[in-house]
Amino acid sequence: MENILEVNDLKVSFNTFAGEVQAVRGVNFHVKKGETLAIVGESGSGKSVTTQSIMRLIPMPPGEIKGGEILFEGTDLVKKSDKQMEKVRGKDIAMIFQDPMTSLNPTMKIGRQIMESMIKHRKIAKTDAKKRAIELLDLVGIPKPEQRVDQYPHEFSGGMRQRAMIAVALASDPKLLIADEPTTALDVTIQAQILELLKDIQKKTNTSIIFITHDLGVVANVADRVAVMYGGKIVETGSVDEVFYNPQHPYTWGLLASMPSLDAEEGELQAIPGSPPDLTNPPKGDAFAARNSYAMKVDFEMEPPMFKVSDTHYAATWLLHEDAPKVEPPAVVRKRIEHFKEKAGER
Amino acid sequence: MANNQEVLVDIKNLKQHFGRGSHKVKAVDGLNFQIYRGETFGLVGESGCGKSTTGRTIIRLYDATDGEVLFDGENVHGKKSKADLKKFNRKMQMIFQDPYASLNPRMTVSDIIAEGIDIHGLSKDKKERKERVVELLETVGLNREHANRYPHEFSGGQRQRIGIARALAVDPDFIIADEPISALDVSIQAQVVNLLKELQEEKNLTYLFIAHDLSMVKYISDRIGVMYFGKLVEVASSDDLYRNAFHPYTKSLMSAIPHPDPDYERNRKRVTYDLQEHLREMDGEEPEWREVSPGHWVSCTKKEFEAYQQQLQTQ
Amino acid sequence: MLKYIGKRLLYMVLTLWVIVTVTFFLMRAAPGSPFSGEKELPPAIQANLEAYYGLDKSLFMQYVDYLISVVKWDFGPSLKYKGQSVNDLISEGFPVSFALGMEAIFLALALGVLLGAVAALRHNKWQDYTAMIIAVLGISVPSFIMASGLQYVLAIKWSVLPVARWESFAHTILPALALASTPMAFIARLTRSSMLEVIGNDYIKTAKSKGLNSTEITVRHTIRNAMMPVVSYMGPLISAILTGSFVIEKIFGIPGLGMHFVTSITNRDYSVIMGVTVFFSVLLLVSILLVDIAYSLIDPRIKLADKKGE
Amino acid sequence: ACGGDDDSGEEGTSDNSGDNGESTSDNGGESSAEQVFKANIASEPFSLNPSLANDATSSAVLLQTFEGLTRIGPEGEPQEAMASEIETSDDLKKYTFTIREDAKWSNGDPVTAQDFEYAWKWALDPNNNSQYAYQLYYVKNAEAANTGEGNLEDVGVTAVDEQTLEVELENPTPYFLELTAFYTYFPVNSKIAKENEEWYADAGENYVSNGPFKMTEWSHNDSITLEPNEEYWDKDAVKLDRIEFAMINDFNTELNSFKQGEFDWAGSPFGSLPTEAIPSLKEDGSLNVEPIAGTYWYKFHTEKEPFNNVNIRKAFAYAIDRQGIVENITKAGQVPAMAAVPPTMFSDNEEGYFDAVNIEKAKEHLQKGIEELGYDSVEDMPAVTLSYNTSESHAKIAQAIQDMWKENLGVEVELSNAEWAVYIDQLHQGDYQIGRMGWLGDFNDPINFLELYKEKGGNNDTRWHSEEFASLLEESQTETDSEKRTEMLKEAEGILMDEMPIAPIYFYTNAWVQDENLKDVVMSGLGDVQLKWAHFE
Amino acid sequence: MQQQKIPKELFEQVGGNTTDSEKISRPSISFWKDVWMRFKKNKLAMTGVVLLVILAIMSLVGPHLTPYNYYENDLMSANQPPSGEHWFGTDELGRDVFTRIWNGAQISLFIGIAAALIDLAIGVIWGGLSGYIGGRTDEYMMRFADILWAIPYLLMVILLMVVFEPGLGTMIAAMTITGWINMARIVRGQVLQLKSQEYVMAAQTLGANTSRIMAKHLIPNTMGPILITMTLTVPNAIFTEAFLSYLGLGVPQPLASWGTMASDGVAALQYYPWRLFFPALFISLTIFAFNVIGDGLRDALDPRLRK
Ligand SMILES: Nc1ncnc2c1ncn2[C@@H]1O[C@H](COP(=O)(O)OP(=O)(O)OP(=O)(O)O)[C@@H](O)[C@H]1O
Ligand SMILES: Nc1ncnc2c1ncn2[C@@H]1O[C@H](COP(=O)(O)OP(=O)(O)OP(=O)(O)O)[C@@H](O)[C@H]1O
Ligand SMILES: [Mg+2]
Ligand SMILES: [Mg+2]
Repeated sequence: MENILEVNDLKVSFNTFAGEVQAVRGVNFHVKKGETLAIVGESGSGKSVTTQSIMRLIPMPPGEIKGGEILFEGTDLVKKSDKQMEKVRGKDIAMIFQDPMTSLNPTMKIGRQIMESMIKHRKIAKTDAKKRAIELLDLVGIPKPEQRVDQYPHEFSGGMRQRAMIAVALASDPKLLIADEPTTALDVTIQAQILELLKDIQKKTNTSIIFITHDLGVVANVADRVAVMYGGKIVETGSVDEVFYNPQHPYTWGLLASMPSLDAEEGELQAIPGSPPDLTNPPKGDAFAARNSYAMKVDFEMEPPMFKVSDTHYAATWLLHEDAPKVEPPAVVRKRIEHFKEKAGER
Repeated sequence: MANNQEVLVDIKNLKQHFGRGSHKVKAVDGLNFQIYRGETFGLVGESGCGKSTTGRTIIRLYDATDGEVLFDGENVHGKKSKADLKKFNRKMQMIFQDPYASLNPRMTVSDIIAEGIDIHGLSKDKKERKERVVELLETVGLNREHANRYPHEFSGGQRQRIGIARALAVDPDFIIADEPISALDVSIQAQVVNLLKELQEEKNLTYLFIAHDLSMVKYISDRIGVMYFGKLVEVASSDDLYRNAFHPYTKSLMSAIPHPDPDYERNRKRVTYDLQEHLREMDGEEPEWREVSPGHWVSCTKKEFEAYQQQLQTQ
Repeated sequence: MLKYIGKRLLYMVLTLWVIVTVTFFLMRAAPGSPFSGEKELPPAIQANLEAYYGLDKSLFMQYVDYLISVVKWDFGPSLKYKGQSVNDLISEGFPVSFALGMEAIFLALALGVLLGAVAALRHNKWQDYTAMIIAVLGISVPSFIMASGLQYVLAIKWSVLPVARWESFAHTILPALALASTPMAFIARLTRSSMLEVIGNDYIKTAKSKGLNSTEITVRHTIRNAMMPVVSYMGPLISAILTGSFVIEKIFGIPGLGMHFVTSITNRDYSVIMGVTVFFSVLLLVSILLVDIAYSLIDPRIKLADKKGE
Repeated sequence: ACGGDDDSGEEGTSDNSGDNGESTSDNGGESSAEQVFKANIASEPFSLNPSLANDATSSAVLLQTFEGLTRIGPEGEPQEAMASEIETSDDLKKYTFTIREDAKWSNGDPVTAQDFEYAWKWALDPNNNSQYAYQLYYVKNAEAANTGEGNLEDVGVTAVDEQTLEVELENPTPYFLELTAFYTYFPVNSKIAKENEEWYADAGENYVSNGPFKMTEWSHNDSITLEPNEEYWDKDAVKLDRIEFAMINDFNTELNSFKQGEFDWAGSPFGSLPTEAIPSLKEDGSLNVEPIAGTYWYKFHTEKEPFNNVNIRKAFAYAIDRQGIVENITKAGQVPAMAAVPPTMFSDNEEGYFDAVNIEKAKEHLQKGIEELGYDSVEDMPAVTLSYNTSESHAKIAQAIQDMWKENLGVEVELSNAEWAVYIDQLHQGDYQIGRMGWLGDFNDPINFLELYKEKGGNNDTRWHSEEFASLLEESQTETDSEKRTEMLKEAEGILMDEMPIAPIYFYTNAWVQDENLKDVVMSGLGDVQLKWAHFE
Repeated sequence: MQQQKIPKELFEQVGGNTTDSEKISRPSISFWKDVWMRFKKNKLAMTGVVLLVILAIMSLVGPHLTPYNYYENDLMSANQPPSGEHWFGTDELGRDVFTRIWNGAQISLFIGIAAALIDLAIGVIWGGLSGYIGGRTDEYMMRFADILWAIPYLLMVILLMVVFEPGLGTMIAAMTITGWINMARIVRGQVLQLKSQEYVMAAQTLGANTSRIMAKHLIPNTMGPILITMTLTVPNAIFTEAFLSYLGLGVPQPLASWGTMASDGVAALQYYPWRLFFPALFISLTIFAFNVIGDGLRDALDPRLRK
């Protein structure tokens, strides 16, 4: 499978009065045709900024793409002019934004917002576009879509707005769909419905999807591959099985450990101690070091490179260095993984 | 936790309708439930079923179409003096579902968080105010450097945490948390949930916790209410609900919970809920609110009720 | 909506009544009379005149008469222009002022919004600065100076347009421009400012993500949301411009309604004062109602009838 | 009429004059072929019913459309018009007019003596509210009838038959024939007027006139069009094919339009010239200036300190540099006024009773006045305020005079201006110290100026009164010998100038520019213009 | 995988260190301080400030730079074009325009700023309350504004003149009667739009009272239109002063003001253009200064628009 998107060493900063916020500090990843890449990671780690940079939508100023390249079907989007970008946006790449309330125009009917890109890129007649909009609203599970198309965003509930946002993005049949936490405001039944819808579309049109989420359950459901971000970098990447069943980075461990379990009654949830790094002043070495109970001296000195675990699985932690002491993931994580395996056995 | 069964919030036949005529939306349509002091009441349900509206009506952002909300025995929607209102506002707080829209773009984070402190005069001087802000920032997993920034400079999750810090700042008795953690990564979710629980124990706080992440809801709630189209369909203690979901909608919810296990997900079977079919099954009978087992209420027909009890017995 | 409009109409009637009352008494409190000159009229004549126009009755009775005439929409004869009724003056002057006013409003809105939009889209670029200079000139040069300047340059120096009078379309250009310059400049500034505000919103990002170009974004997403302040300003502006401008009419010799607002007062022509005031007020109140309705059309979240923050 | 209710309008002789010769000749060429006269009358006439008219604008139109018993001829003397013969009784108190036979209304009706009787009595009828009815008071019993004390039947005007009009006067009135050329004395077609009360509101079938022109279009506040009256008895004398009056109340625009060839006349008396334009018009020689019967003066409130003292009044009056004002401020050839009555009436008044400026004397009087009033010094004098009605030209003159008083007398004077109606009210109430006013003659006789100060109160805001002055005027009324009468009036004026309740500043002029080819426009000493004979070469 | 040479001892496990976040943070900056910082960086806006300061200083110093004063006539040298003797020429009474410009600056700048501030205060509060409280209060407040707007202004001025002594105070009162209405309308429109924002709701749930919501939430987010409207108020006031003075309500002659000088100058436009040009120039410069300051403030007040 060929890569539809390749991001190489992307660096994005924001210039504020407090100094330069290095939101993205050298990110590398790729997305293949028809696959789903899930990006998970710390809140504030640069997921949205990375993906918005792909569409060149970060506000400039204060934002600035400091370096790197974004190859979409082989051409570098960073070098494109605004005019050229207009042809890519909406048509080739579409995006579902994280904040559904503020991302919808409050004074425009939902239907029109969905129709816009269809009319623009696919030159569909208005009436047909409206029919399609109603269809899309129906697809994303909004009841009485004929009535809802003519409503305004403020008349929608949070989850309905989010679904409207999804409909907006789907309207243009993009080659690459970037979904930034598209299901956070949805209940699990609708969420499941949406995920199925996305998979369905993907199967039919071979769309690639970048899916940002915090819900590891969702990741497990939709993703082919996973990238874990921390402090403006990707710290681990691999196929979903590799990341879930054989996590390597201590941050990934922390994530897996933090989840409450439905099956067992546990005491306190396992949170990762400490606070995320300040990106105006990123720490030397491994950004996660301060919160890493397995941290070694080198973590405070040098940035770890991406260590290869398998052909598809890489992680940026000094623990994978041959000189590093061999450590086991924490007990909770091990237990979880075992639990998964057990259950798999049951099936 | 809810051992002393003192009712803090009593919601009686609450209705909230929007629009008129053919465009009428019955967002909340006859809700009845109690929240006990010191407990966490989880509210789950289909998106658009009226959860946020319920929360907003309780805190008086909307004037209820019908019904009443008693807080500590007092009708929230009754006439109130300014001072009473202010007191009431300190006791009851809300975390908004939409983090960005609920933050004034022209205020720094520290001013946003300290707004309640300023209004209610909770700090003696600037220094104390600042300390309190920093403390709150750190409690929700932000750092002190963030205090002087503006909302647009934050990521979605960070914004949500600002909202949480703001609600916590006034030391309320009762917090309506409208999907407070949906945009947070699991680790910070854990951090926030732990914090909420801690505070609850410390200060005997009461929560109305609206969320979609059922594992988290289960984890944090004492009791859970399931809403469907403006009405409650099932209320039970959280364990009870997870073990014995009766209402078909609740069942479909349970079956849709994603598991962080790729293999499991690949093989998952989902139960779907079809309202039309359910209505047909009910045969025109109006469902009623029935207590299937102690503390476990379901909206069901007589026939269904019997079937549910049957089901309990067989276990 | 209908209910709301109904309620507003009721308030309008009340407001109109207050305006009529206050104006009536203010007018009568002002020194001077419609018949005063350096040579005082013989007292008998003065009395006669006053009796003829009903000015000898008690002030209150005159006021009642006046209210009745307002209700009947018949303001009686002008005290100064013999043989002409106030209704005539209005029906002759208004069409002219209306035509000129519409032209000016169209100019002000079209150019103002365009200029403002360009300035906002090219924030801190030369286009922005150019628009700013134009706006500063428009704002700081009032219409009477603008009118004289335009007349001098375009009609006298270059002789491309007629100096004055109300005859053909060419005759309307200069007065309309002069009338439009300040509102145009102000609208440009308002548009620019609120467009900048709107451009910072996330939904503009969404619009961009759909691949819309900047014109499409501006027209479909930005302008509408940025129009609030302009619309607020339009209410009183429309009523003022449509009823004519004294200075512009004076400078260009246009037989509009605007002159009556000033000359009726300096003449103490009571019936004309009341007539044009009532006429203006009705126009004002209607345009303000339209503005309020426009608010909720522009932004569906605005519900006027509602109280605090709902 | 009084000078000065509007900015620079009818009395606007205070400002204006001039023209650009070049463009004049340009448009002259075109217009001469056309015989169309275009001018600006600034504003809507108050009424085109001669019995109701009370303003200069109306007059400018009425003089072309109507004709009285007499008409002021090119030489400035009244000549027969509607009347073909005029007989005067020896005591000058009875006039018999014979209406010319071929006198016709524009609709073909004959002009009859009844039409005159009707018009005059109509104006005098108190029910008709004519504000200028007092112009008819010279007719016997007219005043009584108008004020309601007498009867309309007793008014001394009788149509003996269709052709004969008898007029009896209260007093011998040497200037009566001039009066009959004034618009209040014009006839009205009684047939039409009786049928239709509002006949004069618009141009049309009902609007009939008897003058050289008839009104064919009246677009209110915009324009008036006149065309020759086919029924006019002297229609052969009328050369113009059309007269177009526009109403533009801005004199810069008026002059600009003139320069663009849209008007054949700019300036007085139809419109006015902007003061600032006058020097350049003067320079290129296109400015025409004609003195008229009008005086611009300052009134002193003679009952208020310090102007209850004649020396103070004189000091203030003498300290004004009139030459400076007419040359540098008003600029339109105005004549410094050192007398009340304009030189058009008293030709030796160009010299006047005192010097155009005499600082020495002014200071002397000031010193004397201060002593008489018991002040220690100038500073001790009560604060002085100079009032004027709102207008740029008045403001300029006031500022200049303020500065002169300061320079020449060391007196600090404050300026205060008010809108016309308020100002007039203040003056009538006596709420002023020094106030600006002007007077334009209604008819060509000094009495018109002097009688303003005859009575205390009323029109005489100065509150000044002199028995001697009053009785001189009184006597002059019955004096039939015009020379003696003139002497009496002269003497009265001498008293006025000695007591100085008013300080004359300058005599008005008409200043205008016109198409070079326009000829035979007749301007009377009062400043009126008749277009009957006008034509383009 | 490239393997760098890394000293072995660095691989000693030391564990995380989560307590070092006690870094000294920057002193907290209030919104307004922040605004000022951003404003200072705006060159154009600072030019405006400097310009205004220069104008203000010149209004005090300027009149003394010439041997003339503002009132003394010199009829012999009236209407002279600018020259070495009279830098800005002379007016119709031969007074030095340069001197009068700076004397006029005192009055015009004062009037412009005072009227703008008063209108600002009344208009913002009135419009804000009206829009925010809504319902019947809104109706009453706005209809009151309509009434003031509809009553003939000239009539009110004439009465004011009769009732009060002419002077600065009366004049400012006369300007204020209707001056604030535009501002109130515009602010109300903005507030209507803003009050349904969630952050306003959030403040309400925190117990913020009306004045706090106005001051902290509504007004800061309406600053753009407010500032723009204010810059319109300034020239309006300057010319209203001329109008009022003309009617006898304002500053008495021969005191100069830019408004009266410009109004007088219009008539001379074709003949002595400098009499219009200089006052108009300084009015425009002032408005320019206010505009760039307004823009600068607007930008500084919008934290999203950082350079
Ligand atoms: N306009 C801006 N100005 C300054 N800093 C910004 C701006 N936008 C984003 N940032 C910073 O960039 C970092 C990355 O933000 P981003 O939105 O990509 O996070 P995220 O990974 O999407 O987090 P979340 O899961 O919470 O949405 C954050 O620390 C944020 O504070
Ligand atoms: N202001 C409003 N005007 C009209 N309809 C509204 C308004 N607010 C909410 N609604 C409608 O009320 C219903 C309930 O909305 P609510 O926001 O309470 O849902 P919710 O349960 O919170 O959903 P979600 O989980 O998606 O946030 C929806 O159908 C919505 O369209
Ligand atoms: Mg994000
Ligand atoms: Mg919700």
